[in-house]
Amino acid sequence: MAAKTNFEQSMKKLEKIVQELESGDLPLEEAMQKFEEGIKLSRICSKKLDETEKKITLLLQDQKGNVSEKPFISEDK
Amino acid sequence: MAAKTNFEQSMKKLEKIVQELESGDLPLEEAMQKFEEGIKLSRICSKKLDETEKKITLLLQDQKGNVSEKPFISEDK
Amino acid sequence: MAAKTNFEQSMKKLEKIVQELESGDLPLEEAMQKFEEGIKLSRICSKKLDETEKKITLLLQDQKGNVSEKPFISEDK
Amino acid sequence: MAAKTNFEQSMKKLEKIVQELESGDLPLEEAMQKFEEGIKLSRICSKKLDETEKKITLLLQDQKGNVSEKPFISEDK
Amino acid sequence: MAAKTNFEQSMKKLEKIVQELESGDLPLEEAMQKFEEGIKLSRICSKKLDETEKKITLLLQDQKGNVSEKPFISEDK
Amino acid sequence: MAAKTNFEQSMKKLEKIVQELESGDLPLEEAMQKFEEGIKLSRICSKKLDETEKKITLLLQDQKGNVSEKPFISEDK
Amino acid sequence: MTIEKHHNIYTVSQLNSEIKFLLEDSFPFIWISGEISNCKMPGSGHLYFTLKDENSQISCVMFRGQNQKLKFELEDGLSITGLGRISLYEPRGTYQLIFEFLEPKGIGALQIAFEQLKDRLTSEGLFDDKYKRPLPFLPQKISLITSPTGAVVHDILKIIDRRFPNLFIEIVPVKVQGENSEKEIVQALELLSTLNDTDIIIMARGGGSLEDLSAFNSENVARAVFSTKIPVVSAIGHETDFTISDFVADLRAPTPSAAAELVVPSKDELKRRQEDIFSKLKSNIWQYIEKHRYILAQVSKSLVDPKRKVQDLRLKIDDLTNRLTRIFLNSINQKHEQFKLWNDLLFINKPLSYIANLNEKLANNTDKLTTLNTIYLNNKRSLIRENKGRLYALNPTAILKRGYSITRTIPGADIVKTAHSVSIGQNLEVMLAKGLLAVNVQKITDSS
Repeated sequence: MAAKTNFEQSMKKLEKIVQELESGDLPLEEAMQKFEEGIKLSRICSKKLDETEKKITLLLQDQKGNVSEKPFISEDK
Repeated sequence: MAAKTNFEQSMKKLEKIVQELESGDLPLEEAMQKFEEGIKLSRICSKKLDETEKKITLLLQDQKGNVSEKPFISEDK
Repeated sequence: MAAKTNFEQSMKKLEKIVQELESGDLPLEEAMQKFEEGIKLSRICSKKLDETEKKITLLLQDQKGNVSEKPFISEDK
Repeated sequence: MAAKTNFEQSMKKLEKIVQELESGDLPLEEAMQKFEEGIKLSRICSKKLDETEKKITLLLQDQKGNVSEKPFISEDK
Repeated sequence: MAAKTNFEQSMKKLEKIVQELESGDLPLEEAMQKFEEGIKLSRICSKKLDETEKKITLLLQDQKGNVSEKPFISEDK
Repeated sequence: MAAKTNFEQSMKKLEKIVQELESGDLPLEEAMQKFEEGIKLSRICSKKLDETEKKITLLLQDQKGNVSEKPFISEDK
Repeated sequence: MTIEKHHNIYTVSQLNSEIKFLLEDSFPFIWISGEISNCKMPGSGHLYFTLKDENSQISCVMFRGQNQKLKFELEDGLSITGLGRISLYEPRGTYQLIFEFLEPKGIGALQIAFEQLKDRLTSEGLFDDKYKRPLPFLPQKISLITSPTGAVVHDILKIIDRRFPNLFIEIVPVKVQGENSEKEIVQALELLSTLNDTDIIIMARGGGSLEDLSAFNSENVARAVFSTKIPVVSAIGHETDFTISDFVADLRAPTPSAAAELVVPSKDELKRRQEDIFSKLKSNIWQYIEKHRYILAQVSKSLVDPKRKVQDLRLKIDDLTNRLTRIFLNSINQKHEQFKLWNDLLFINKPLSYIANLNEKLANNTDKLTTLNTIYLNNKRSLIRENKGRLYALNPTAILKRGYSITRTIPGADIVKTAHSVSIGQNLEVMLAKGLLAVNVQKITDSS
């Protein structure tokens, strides 16, 4: 699954692809391939971030039983 | 069970996690893992304190025959 | 016998526990244990104070050495 | 399939044909043949570009969940 | 078929016939034959040119029918 | 048939007859005969030319698809 | 005094030293009575005076530690009895009495007996601190050896009741003076010791003379107190009254009331103390919990939630994606432009111009061809026409116009040159200048 892909590795790959596209005049097919892979990586990374954010929200929600954006600050003030 | 975990050890771990997260250098997955563990530890500690408090209340109730909800904190301030 | 439990010793122990708890440096479990012990000691002390019934007797011994007890009636009452 | 043909090679061939046609020295049949080949190449290139554009649109559409006609160019200006 | 005849050769032959007819006093039958051949060649060449023109038109028509003139360029301007 | 008669030979014969008649030494019958033959030859040649012209007209007509009485001279002037 | 007659020559120091030894060894403690004179108390707080009788006097001192315990004021002329020891002050060769105890004179033999017993028991160790038993902090049963009547028992009970109402008090009634009192007290002590079910014994009696207190100064009572297994508090007389029992008891109370106070703690105080400590215990445990909750909250608060990181990464991804798309689209556009250029050029260079040229050339040739054809045919035709004209000009029948005619046979068309070459009835044709005649031979005339 997408979740299994290491996020940092995907980001690195994406960056590398962008650099490759930026640096050189790649043939159309190769450029297309790179672009496709880049978009996919971008989507994977985005998805991963979505999941992570969701998880964070759930975790914070779990703890309080209800959603709280700043969970601890409010308690002792 | 959560109760089996030593409170102090959990606190130590939590503190360590906080420091690690504060350093900010962790890869996303690791940071997430740490955060999750931190939340769990925080919850465990909180629960442990809750349990302890309950126990205290019960102990005090036993003695007095009636509940006394944290009567003294406010008294000596 | 109740007399075996020394009120003073219990109080001493209790005082020591209170001091230890005051420092706040005990691990939670130990603190809880101490507290429980404190509760017990406190209860023992309290009990100790109310244990004995009020009674005033006269201890008499006749010529033959027979010992007898009879209530003491205060003369001025 | 047309997709198998390398776009750049097709472009090169097309360029060469155009130059040959420009020189005007070709016999009719050859000129005709070249022109026909040029048309084919043009069609291949065009198709390839169309496919690429379609693919881009799909890729970008996929990512956003809705079609965006000017997806990135306009965004960062 | 007519298409098989090399156009340039036909043109050459036609020219030669014209020259022969111009230069000399040929007997009627021979002149007639030459003339006839000339007409035929003229017709073949004309036909060939017509066909070629038609073909070009068709090719162009085809090409226009599916080439899109300015797909992306216009978008970001 | 008359067509078989070589046009050029007929023309020669006709010329010869004309020359013989011009010499004036021929008896009437012979003269009459020559004359008549001359007439015939003249007719044959004329016919031949007519036929030829007709044929050409047909050829040109074939090419154009319609009859043109004065096909070439008038057309390109 | 006789020692000076010996041969031994002493130094003054040696002598004084030996005298000091002799004196102090011989009179370790003596009871002495006499009249006070020349009494002084310098700044040191030690009391200096002279003790004299009718014939003699001796220098005396009572050090501050001891004289503070005096229950009366020393003054010149006062007769006292005291306990002291002889001490020689070597540097000056003077000796003096160092008093430990002083009291006004007149107690007499009882007092001496008292002191003697006290000395004896002291040397026996009955008063040693090592034998003093600690009192129970909170006795549950108190045995009171006293007279069941009178103010003493009343006071004690009252005080105990006030301090700790729920105590078991057992009164062992005894005579506290006079005949049998000593015996009863001893019996009471022995009984309690035997029963051994009490926490503490108070021997109490009100104040009185030395004689009144004699039971409590008896050796029997002292030994009974000493051998009792239960801690004993003596509360005899007033504060200034000391008895042997006082010395041997585990604790001496100055008065019976004081004994009650000493033996019985205040219940209210204890309760308060217990409650105080209990509430402190509670407050401490809650504080402990609160402290740890606070620490936990602080630490938990510092638990950095990676949302910020996620947002940063989102921005980065957006940036990368934008760059990716922009670059890629640029490159595609470039390729598109390039393609369009070549495509346009291809169209511009389409071979239609060829066709036009070739068409023109073809038309040229074709025109030429047809023109040549026409010329050719016209030539031939005119040639024919010419010949035909010339032929017609030579037509042998031209003479007919001048009136000649030609007769020919039918058929055969043989020219008839002679008449007899024909036969009557033969059909002939006559060619005229214009027209033909068909004739029938009717007559033949031979002109020859």
